[in-house]
Amino acid sequence: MFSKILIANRGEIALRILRACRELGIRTVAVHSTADTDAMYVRLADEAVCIGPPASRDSYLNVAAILSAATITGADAIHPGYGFLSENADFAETVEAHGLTFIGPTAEHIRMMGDKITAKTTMMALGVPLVPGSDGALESLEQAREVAAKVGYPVLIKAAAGGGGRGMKVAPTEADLEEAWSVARTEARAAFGNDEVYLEKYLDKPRHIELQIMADTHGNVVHYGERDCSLQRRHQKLLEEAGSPALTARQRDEIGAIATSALTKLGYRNAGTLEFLYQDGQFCFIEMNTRLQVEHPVTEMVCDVDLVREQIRIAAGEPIGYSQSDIKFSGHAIECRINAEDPQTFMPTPGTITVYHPPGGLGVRIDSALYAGYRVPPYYDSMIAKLIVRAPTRLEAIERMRRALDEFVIEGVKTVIPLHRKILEDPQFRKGDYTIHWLENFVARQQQG
Amino acid sequence: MFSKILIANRGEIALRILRACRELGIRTVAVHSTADTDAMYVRLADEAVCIGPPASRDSYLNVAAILSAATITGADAIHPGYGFLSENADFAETVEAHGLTFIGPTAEHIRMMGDKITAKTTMMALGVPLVPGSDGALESLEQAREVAAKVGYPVLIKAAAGGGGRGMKVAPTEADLEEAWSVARTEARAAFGNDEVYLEKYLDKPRHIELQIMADTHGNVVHYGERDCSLQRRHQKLLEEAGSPALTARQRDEIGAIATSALTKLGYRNAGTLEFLYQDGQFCFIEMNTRLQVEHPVTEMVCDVDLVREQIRIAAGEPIGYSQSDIKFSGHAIECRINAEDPQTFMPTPGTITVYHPPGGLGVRIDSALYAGYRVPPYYDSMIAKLIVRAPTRLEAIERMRRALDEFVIEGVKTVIPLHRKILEDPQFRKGDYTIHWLENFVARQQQG
Amino acid sequence: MSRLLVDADAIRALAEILTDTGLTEIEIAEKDNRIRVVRAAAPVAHAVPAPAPVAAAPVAPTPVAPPAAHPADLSKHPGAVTSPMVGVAYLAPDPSSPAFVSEGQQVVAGQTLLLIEAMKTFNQIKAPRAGTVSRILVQSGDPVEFGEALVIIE
Amino acid sequence: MSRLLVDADAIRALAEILTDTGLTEIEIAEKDNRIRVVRAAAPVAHAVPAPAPVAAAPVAPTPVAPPAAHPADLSKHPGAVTSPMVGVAYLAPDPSSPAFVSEGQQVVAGQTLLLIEAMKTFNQIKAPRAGTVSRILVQSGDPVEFGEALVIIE
Repeated sequence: MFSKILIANRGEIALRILRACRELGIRTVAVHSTADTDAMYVRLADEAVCIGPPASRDSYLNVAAILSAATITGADAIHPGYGFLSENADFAETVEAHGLTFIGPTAEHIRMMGDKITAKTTMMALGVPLVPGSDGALESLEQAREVAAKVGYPVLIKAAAGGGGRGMKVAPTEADLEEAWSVARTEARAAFGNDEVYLEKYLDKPRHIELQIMADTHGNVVHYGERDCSLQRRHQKLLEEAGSPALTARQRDEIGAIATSALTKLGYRNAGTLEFLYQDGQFCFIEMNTRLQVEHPVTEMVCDVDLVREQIRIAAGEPIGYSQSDIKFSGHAIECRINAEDPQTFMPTPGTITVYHPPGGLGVRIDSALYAGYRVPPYYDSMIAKLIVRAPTRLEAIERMRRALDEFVIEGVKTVIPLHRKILEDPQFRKGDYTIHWLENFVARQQQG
Repeated sequence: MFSKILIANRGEIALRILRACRELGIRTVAVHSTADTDAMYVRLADEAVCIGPPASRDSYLNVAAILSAATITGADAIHPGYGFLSENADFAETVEAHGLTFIGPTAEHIRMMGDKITAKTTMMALGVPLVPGSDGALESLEQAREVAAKVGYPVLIKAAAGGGGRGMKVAPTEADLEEAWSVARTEARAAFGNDEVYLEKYLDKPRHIELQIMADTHGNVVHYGERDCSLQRRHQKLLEEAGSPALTARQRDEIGAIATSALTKLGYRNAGTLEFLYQDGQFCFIEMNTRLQVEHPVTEMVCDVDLVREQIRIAAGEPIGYSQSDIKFSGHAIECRINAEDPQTFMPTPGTITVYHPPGGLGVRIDSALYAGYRVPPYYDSMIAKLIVRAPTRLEAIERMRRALDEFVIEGVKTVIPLHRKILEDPQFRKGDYTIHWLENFVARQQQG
Repeated sequence: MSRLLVDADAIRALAEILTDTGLTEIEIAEKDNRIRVVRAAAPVAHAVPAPAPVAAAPVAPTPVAPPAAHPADLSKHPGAVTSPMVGVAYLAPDPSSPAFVSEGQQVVAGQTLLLIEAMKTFNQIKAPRAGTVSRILVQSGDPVEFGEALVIIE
Repeated sequence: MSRLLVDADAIRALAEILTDTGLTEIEIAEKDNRIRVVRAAAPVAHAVPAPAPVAAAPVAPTPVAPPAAHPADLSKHPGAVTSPMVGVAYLAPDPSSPAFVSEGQQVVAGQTLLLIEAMKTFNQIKAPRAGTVSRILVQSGDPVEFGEALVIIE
């Protein structure tokens, strides 16, 4: 096991990793910019090194500074957290080249999954389903009809050379196919000088469902079930659940088996997340994140696992030590991301926290590096806390989250807590009846209302 | 289900009950003395009524004031918490006489268990084991020898009319029995004018183990396993665990079956706790608490149950709704009581909390009504917070508790946090190797050191 | 040069006035004599030692609504007669009778002002001293809590 | 001009009053005489309105021990030359050579003061301006962090 881990991150995730290290008896090195000198993770770390000025590129993205910090403190491993250098293959490579352990996948796999096209073709080859459609360009309208009939309407005709929405037409029914076909080709020719088009099933009401995977260096791969992260605004997740209100245990088992089999064949290592669009019982792989996710706590709550601990153990060469059938899914968990943003306009609101009082009690977990008197710096992400609850059922979890939000006091900066309250009261949300478009619409209604 | 519950208590347990009510959608009435006007549970309650001056007898023990408060607010049930009126049979009776529901057992059972002699004879008749010994006074030394051989040495010879330790002699081995017999009889005759003596097994290194029971009004009784509360100082519990490091699952099942069977025969209702001295595989019933216990959270953490919710549901007439075999014991939980006391002298330290920062993260639960700026009043109990952790194993729970204690910041008053840190570092504690005498000795060593 | 005479008492008195009044500067001049005391804005803040106790307390999402909604600070009024118990107030011995007292009325010590019903028992609330009933703060049937102001006698 | 007569007792008395009362300025004039005592807000430690930002932060159970233990505030010294990177300091080009500079030495702008090794690269730290090296705060082999004071030039 490692004796000292450098945490190449900041904020709540630095504290999250620090907590796991401390419980494992591993010493910690915090690195920080001059803007984070007073941060909680810096104060709680065994050692702290200032690695640069506030701008991320000069501090949290500064590979040389982080490696120097690891060298002078004698750290034997680096945990990158999420964001910053966590999916930087060159960083992972450099870390290992310096004789330190990178707590994450190999540089090769980071690079592979960082290229979205390569990621998709790799996963397809490994048996993971993508959005169904034609295998490349269509020969004719007749072929388009055949494929569309197979994948089901609505379908999307897309320019092979396309991008930015040009040369892209939806055909809601078969009657609309011919027109979509010809308009898409005309647009494609005009825009790209190439009228080749292909066809995909059009997911008009998909959910964002992702699967948490863990692989050790001994060929064992397990999954910890899914998270439903459909509640997004401008591709920023705001509220996540485990499990998804849309999935059955059997569906989970099936996609889990496909994913673990794929990653076993790939020889993947450490934590990873397969992201899918999900609609009408169909999973469509969109990308893989080769790191810990922000929303990992909801998985921890329902699987009774410490994912950061598992990452560290695996990076140290330990086997997972249990099999898929040992992983039980119990209860329901919800995470609300608390951002320092105006709940109406989403303008970031950096400033000084004058009062901080987190909720407590049964089934409530807070992952946050806030404290009363802390200045939320304007240089980084606006997420300042994650409030996670677990309860035996989804409805109980919703009620628990509501009462926890009601107890949560953060003064000095505006936060999105009022928005979360409204979401949790919404009848559609309570039924679990939402897609990736739901939150944008909900927010628009709130702004009008 | 109730529409409004009056919480006849204060501090963290009032907040605990309030949280359960809120999650059930039940409105709450907080009652408070003039010393608790600014308390968190008062501020969070839907309604609050000042019922008297600081002295408990005029406020939290003032039956008339509490019932008046229930009447003027239209509450339909009263939860007594622990302490104060929670084991006052007359109060329970008066509440019900006023047409309100008392969330707890019947007055009859409170009264029965409030009399320690009646409690023991009742439990014995129901098949619950007591401290083994002679059935009443001994006829002769020979009979003493026979009984002692049966229960095993060491044994205690006690004056039947005794008390205060007089007429009480320990015989460590058979060789010591004759002398103990004659000295005890001589002392008994001198002190009480009656030389009748009886014999009990002497428990020289017992643990305090208690069993959490829940009974509904439809004849169903379940238990949620045991808590080990051996770490006591002057009969005040300081740190509790679930499960006990000393018990096997089989022992738990056995005593659980005996207890649930006894309470079924008794027709008991709502929550209750059977307290045992435990040594060498033997459970010896000492008393029953007919209320929620301070340390109930450790049980909640390992059984995934909300005991206060269950109390309320049952009081409203709902059946438990699951059977004993549905209750799974998973992981290990520890509670540290955080008292506003000097960690060396145990002098209470009421005062104003200047900084309050509770720990967070995976597996950490805080039950506390503290906040920065709160004045800890000098009139009541010194317990200001309960820090509870759960982890898959006992050793992981210990490490989690250590890191949580390290994060816990309470400034303005001294607390026993430093003592908890030392306990958790102690090799004997870590082995689970302790009795009810352990903490007193540990504290004495600390004070000398 | 004569020794300057420092009037410490005067300065202390002025400082006290500063504190009481919330002023930041006082200057007194008499002929050639002049005293000026100043307290900068920032340090004044520390004179209010802890705004935290109020600010830090979580606010109830549903505002705390005690059964009676009279301003709490009236109970601090020097002439306030406060409720010694939780119960329901009655201004008259029965619905058909006139009120025990009315606003503006003179009362003598020991005179019954109103009744508080608690646990089916009617408790007489008596004037602690003689004076004029300047305000009656409750109406018949109002629930009252311990310490709540009922009547002001001035 | 005659020597000014300092009435130390009066000043001490006034200073004491300042402390006691929390005032920041007292001025007394009598005829031609005038005494004015001021205490700026910042140095009056107890007048700092919000100790919370510091106090509120959880203190690390193991004290935060950055690799170098030089007083942090030296980096705020006007003559401080601070480290532009994390690394290891070297005062000489190699162990057998003399140090680039020594305390008390005059330096010109651009003169090499020391090296910082980071990622196997030696980076020259040069004097930003001419002056006297009043203090050298690191030793060869010391780890240094970003922004840490290395040398003071005055």
